[in-house]
Amino acid sequence: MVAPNYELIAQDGLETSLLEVSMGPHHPSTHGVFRMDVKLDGETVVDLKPVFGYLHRNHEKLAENMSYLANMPFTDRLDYFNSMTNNWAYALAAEGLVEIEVPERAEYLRVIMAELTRLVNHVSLVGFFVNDLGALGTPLMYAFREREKILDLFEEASGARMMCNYFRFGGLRCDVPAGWLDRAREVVDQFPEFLDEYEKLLCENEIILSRTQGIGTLSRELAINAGITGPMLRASGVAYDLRKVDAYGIYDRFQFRVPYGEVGDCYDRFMVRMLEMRESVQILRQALDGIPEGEIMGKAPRVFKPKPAEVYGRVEGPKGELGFYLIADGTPKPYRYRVRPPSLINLTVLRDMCLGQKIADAVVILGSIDIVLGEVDR
Amino acid sequence: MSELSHEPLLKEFPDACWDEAAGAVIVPEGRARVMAEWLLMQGVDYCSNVTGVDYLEAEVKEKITNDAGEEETVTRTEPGRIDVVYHLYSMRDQTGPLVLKQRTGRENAQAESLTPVWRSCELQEREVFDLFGVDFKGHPDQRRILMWDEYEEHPMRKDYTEPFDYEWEPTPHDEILEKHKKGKVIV
Amino acid sequence: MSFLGGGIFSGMAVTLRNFVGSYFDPDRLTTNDYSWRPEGQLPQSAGEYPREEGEQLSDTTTVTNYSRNFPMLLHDGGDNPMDAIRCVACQICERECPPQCIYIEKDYDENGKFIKRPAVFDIDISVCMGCQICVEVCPFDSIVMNSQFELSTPNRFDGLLLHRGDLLKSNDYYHRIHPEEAKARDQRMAVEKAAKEAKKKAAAEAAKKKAEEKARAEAEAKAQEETGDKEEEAQ
Amino acid sequence: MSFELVVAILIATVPLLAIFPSLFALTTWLERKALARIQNRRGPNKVGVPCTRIGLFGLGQPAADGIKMLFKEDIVPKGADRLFHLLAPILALIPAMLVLCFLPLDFSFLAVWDESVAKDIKAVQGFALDGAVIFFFAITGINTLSVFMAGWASRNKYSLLGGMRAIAQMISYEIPLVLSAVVVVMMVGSLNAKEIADAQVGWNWFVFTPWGLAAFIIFFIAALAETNRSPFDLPEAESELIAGYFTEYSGFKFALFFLGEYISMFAISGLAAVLFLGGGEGPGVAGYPWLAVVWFLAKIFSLIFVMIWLRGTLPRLRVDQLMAFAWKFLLPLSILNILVAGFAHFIPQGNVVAKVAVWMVSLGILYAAAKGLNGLSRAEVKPREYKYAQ
Repeated sequence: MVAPNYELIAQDGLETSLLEVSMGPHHPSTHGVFRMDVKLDGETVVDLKPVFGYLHRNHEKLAENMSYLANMPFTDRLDYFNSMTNNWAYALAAEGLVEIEVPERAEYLRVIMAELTRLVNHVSLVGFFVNDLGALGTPLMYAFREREKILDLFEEASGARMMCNYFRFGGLRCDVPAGWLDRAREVVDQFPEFLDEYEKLLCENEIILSRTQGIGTLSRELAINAGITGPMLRASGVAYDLRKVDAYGIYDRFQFRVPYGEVGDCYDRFMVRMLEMRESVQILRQALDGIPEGEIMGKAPRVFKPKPAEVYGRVEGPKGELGFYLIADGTPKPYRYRVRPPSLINLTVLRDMCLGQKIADAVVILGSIDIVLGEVDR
Repeated sequence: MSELSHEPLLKEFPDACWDEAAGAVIVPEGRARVMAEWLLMQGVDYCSNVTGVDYLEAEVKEKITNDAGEEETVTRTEPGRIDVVYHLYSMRDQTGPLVLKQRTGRENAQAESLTPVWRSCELQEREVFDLFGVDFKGHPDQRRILMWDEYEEHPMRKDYTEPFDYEWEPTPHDEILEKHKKGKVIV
Repeated sequence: MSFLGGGIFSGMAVTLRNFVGSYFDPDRLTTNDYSWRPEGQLPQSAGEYPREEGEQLSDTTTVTNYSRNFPMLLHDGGDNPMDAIRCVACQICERECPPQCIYIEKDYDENGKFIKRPAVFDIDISVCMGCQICVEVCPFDSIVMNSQFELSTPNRFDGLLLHRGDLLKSNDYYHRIHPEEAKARDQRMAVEKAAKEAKKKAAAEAAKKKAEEKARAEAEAKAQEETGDKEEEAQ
Repeated sequence: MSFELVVAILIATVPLLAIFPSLFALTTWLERKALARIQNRRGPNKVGVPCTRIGLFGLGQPAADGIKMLFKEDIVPKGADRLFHLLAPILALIPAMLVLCFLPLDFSFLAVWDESVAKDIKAVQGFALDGAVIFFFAITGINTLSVFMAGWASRNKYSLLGGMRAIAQMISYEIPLVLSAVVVVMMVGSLNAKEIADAQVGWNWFVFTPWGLAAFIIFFIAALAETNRSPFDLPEAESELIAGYFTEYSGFKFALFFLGEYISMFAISGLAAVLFLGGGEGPGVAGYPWLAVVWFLAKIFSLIFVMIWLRGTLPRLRVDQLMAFAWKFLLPLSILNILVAGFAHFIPQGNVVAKVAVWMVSLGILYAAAKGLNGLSRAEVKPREYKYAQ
């Protein structure tokens, strides 16, 4: 909590003072309208204060004035990179309120969509991260080239590329069109080739290695205590993955491994994401092999009007644990609707990681946390 | 994931009570910090979610059996309150969730901050302070987080009314809103 | 710091391969060039951009068969689309619309009697977010998603408020832009209609049967009465 | 001053002033196109002949950019030092243009009608100056001042940080840059650019010697830093300092900065070509003197392409790493290279075996030194192995 006792250089006849820089809300590498009030001694960060709220639209209040179903499209807009997993988390929570059996095919499609989303998120995150390191967008453009193929799949299935609004309580909105699974398989089969190229470009580059190793180290204890989740937690050495722990949906049917780091610096966070993409490809292959024919929508009530209850549903989103806390009071609107945003809570430790580093590293550390301001501010 | 039982907690703290309907442990006033520290010792190391829930003053009708043995319906006024809800998990044992609720009145809402125990509460308790107006005792850095510092109200409270919109401009959408206000039902 | 290692050179090899590859392998290119392709090679005749001033919104501007943009209203052919409009102004979509961008008024004839169609059906596309909830809740399959995207207009208030006339599209148009979805929807509607008619028929038969039974019972009762009378008379 | 002399001066200077600014336009196009293709984009391809749909591969883009820059509003921040804010881009351009005259571009072939004019041209051209190389370094040093003026006068914290970084960086990298050039000067025994180029006639380019190769690599790296090119573009680091020292510049002042930057890129690539790549030397030069200009420009452009390629591949260094790299790695290595060059010069290289031996030994010494310095100057970084939980 307390800043390390940073002695200013104050020798005889030489007085220096701190330089306060307000980075943001409009800054190329704050990933949106986010502000960091940074105090610098030369180039070294002495103090850092994150400032939130520029994108606040009180999503939770909106949801409390809206029916359960009508709120589904708004969950897309939380973390606009991963609308599918956001939808799933909300659907999972709402299915806890009313017992609905989700059909087999829908469960498989949910896994496929969620893992494709994870690929989209991680691949573009790595691009943005290397951009923050100062590359001129080359890795980002390669990432977007692959992301485009997956977004095309999303568009075919749901009609929209990013704001998919595809999941429903008890299943999915519509089945995928004919031939979609073959096209998906083609994309998935090509993906490891791209990953090889990407790793060749980035993972052994000396500049990236020396810029990221030992920077922004987050200890295991602090990571757990500060509620860090997702790849960031795993980079700090805790192999805690809700797909394994909760095994929601049908994740217990797939063989996959959870990579984790030991040091917990920016390089670990970057590499854990690279390795997770390979595991996602494994899950996708198994899911595309095993998907059965059948219904995609369970027996959901036409008007969703759950009995009074409280439920907390969470999924392993690409950025961390995405939870939805719902309180139903017997009306068609939720009494209380709460999003547990992984991006916001992962920012808790931003200051701890940045203190004593260079200002260029502060940008890199922020990039490695992987935030989306739509979710931080809600 | 296996369940994290609340029984040991109730045994250790007999004054805490168990709310069956919500599946939550209601924390007695002024004991939250102690309970949290005890839970941390027991391996509940991960506080996932912190939030507030606002309940307005409500008239509750309930059937009771009076002294004469007859059933009658009594209208009782339940005072308004704010719950601060904590969802706790254990990463060590991979168990959870355990739900803690701190109850406080709507006026001068106060609760004990659990940030010294779990750092993950830091930003979320700030958010509850900002949107619900709950004052967290012992929070190291309690400021508004989402609304700006000069803002005075707490938008997530149920009786919050929107201020005059000084950025209003005529759009076709406003006619629609107008129509809804005239008594059209918004589900 | 040093460059003593293969990492930088292998990275440069990757970029060089992409540099050369982008000239030979069109799959590598991230961006698609739509506007400069000769006519006919576009996905489906995308409208000339920019449009002349005052020109109507171009009709078929579809990117793929699956994309959705803003809703439209369906009618079943005919010269006067208002006669065959499917919408009955039930206002379910208006209630369910998350950003509340739909505005419906019911239509009445001169006697003040409600005729089942909307007098006003406006969608404010500056607010609409294309979420497709209205399509799902509509029990009459009358509102579906359009994929027209050339909607830019010089007037940001009225220009972005689509009226009933702008929204009405024929079912053929729907088949043209979303063939698979339209086919599935028509099939489902046919099945539902058949089921409904069967139900109606069954109900009518049941009613008929009931009426017959009633009539027979009445006749029997009458007969009994008559016989009773006769007996009385006989006595 | 005779009429012939005036003509000679004009012929010696006008082509320089005409070629390089127009090459600047071409280079911006080349850079955008090459970067785009590296990133699998198309790059500029729409702007060609105005009012038609003829794209010309986007070659009209630089002209369009220039026109846009001219018409943009010139904004000076409130509280900025207006005079220095105005002077900085001008000061960035002048030394860059000045040093161009030291490139051995011999335009005497243009004066076909009169031998004496051709002789005059040779006499007045800048590279005929005896201290050309020293003059070059002296004048490029002024660039630092313009960067700092821009950073200071903008009254912007990002600009100030950028200016601070620029000074530290440019001063540090000037030393390895000069020391690696010293090797060539030592070998030729002259500071005259023309003589240096002439010493390499007949494929005896200095880059084909062990010390020349090492010096060329050091020179190129230092040149990247001198001209603020990636991966040493810290003064204008986009991801943390927005645009560094020219954050507050817009319109034509911004364009002048750009022009100055690109022209100093030409200048320093030209110097590299003179020192290590034989200047205008190339096949067919003996018969057609104008080919020398073509070859020289071709060498400059291939060096610039490598710069663009690096920019498309590499991320940026950090400030402390950048300084450590200059002082702890490049500087000792370039000093060692001077020693190696001296020894290699005095070993007789009559036969192939001796040549190979000199190559092996010199490169071995340099490589070992580089390896050792590398260990000294930074913590060990290497790819890691990762574990998986089931």
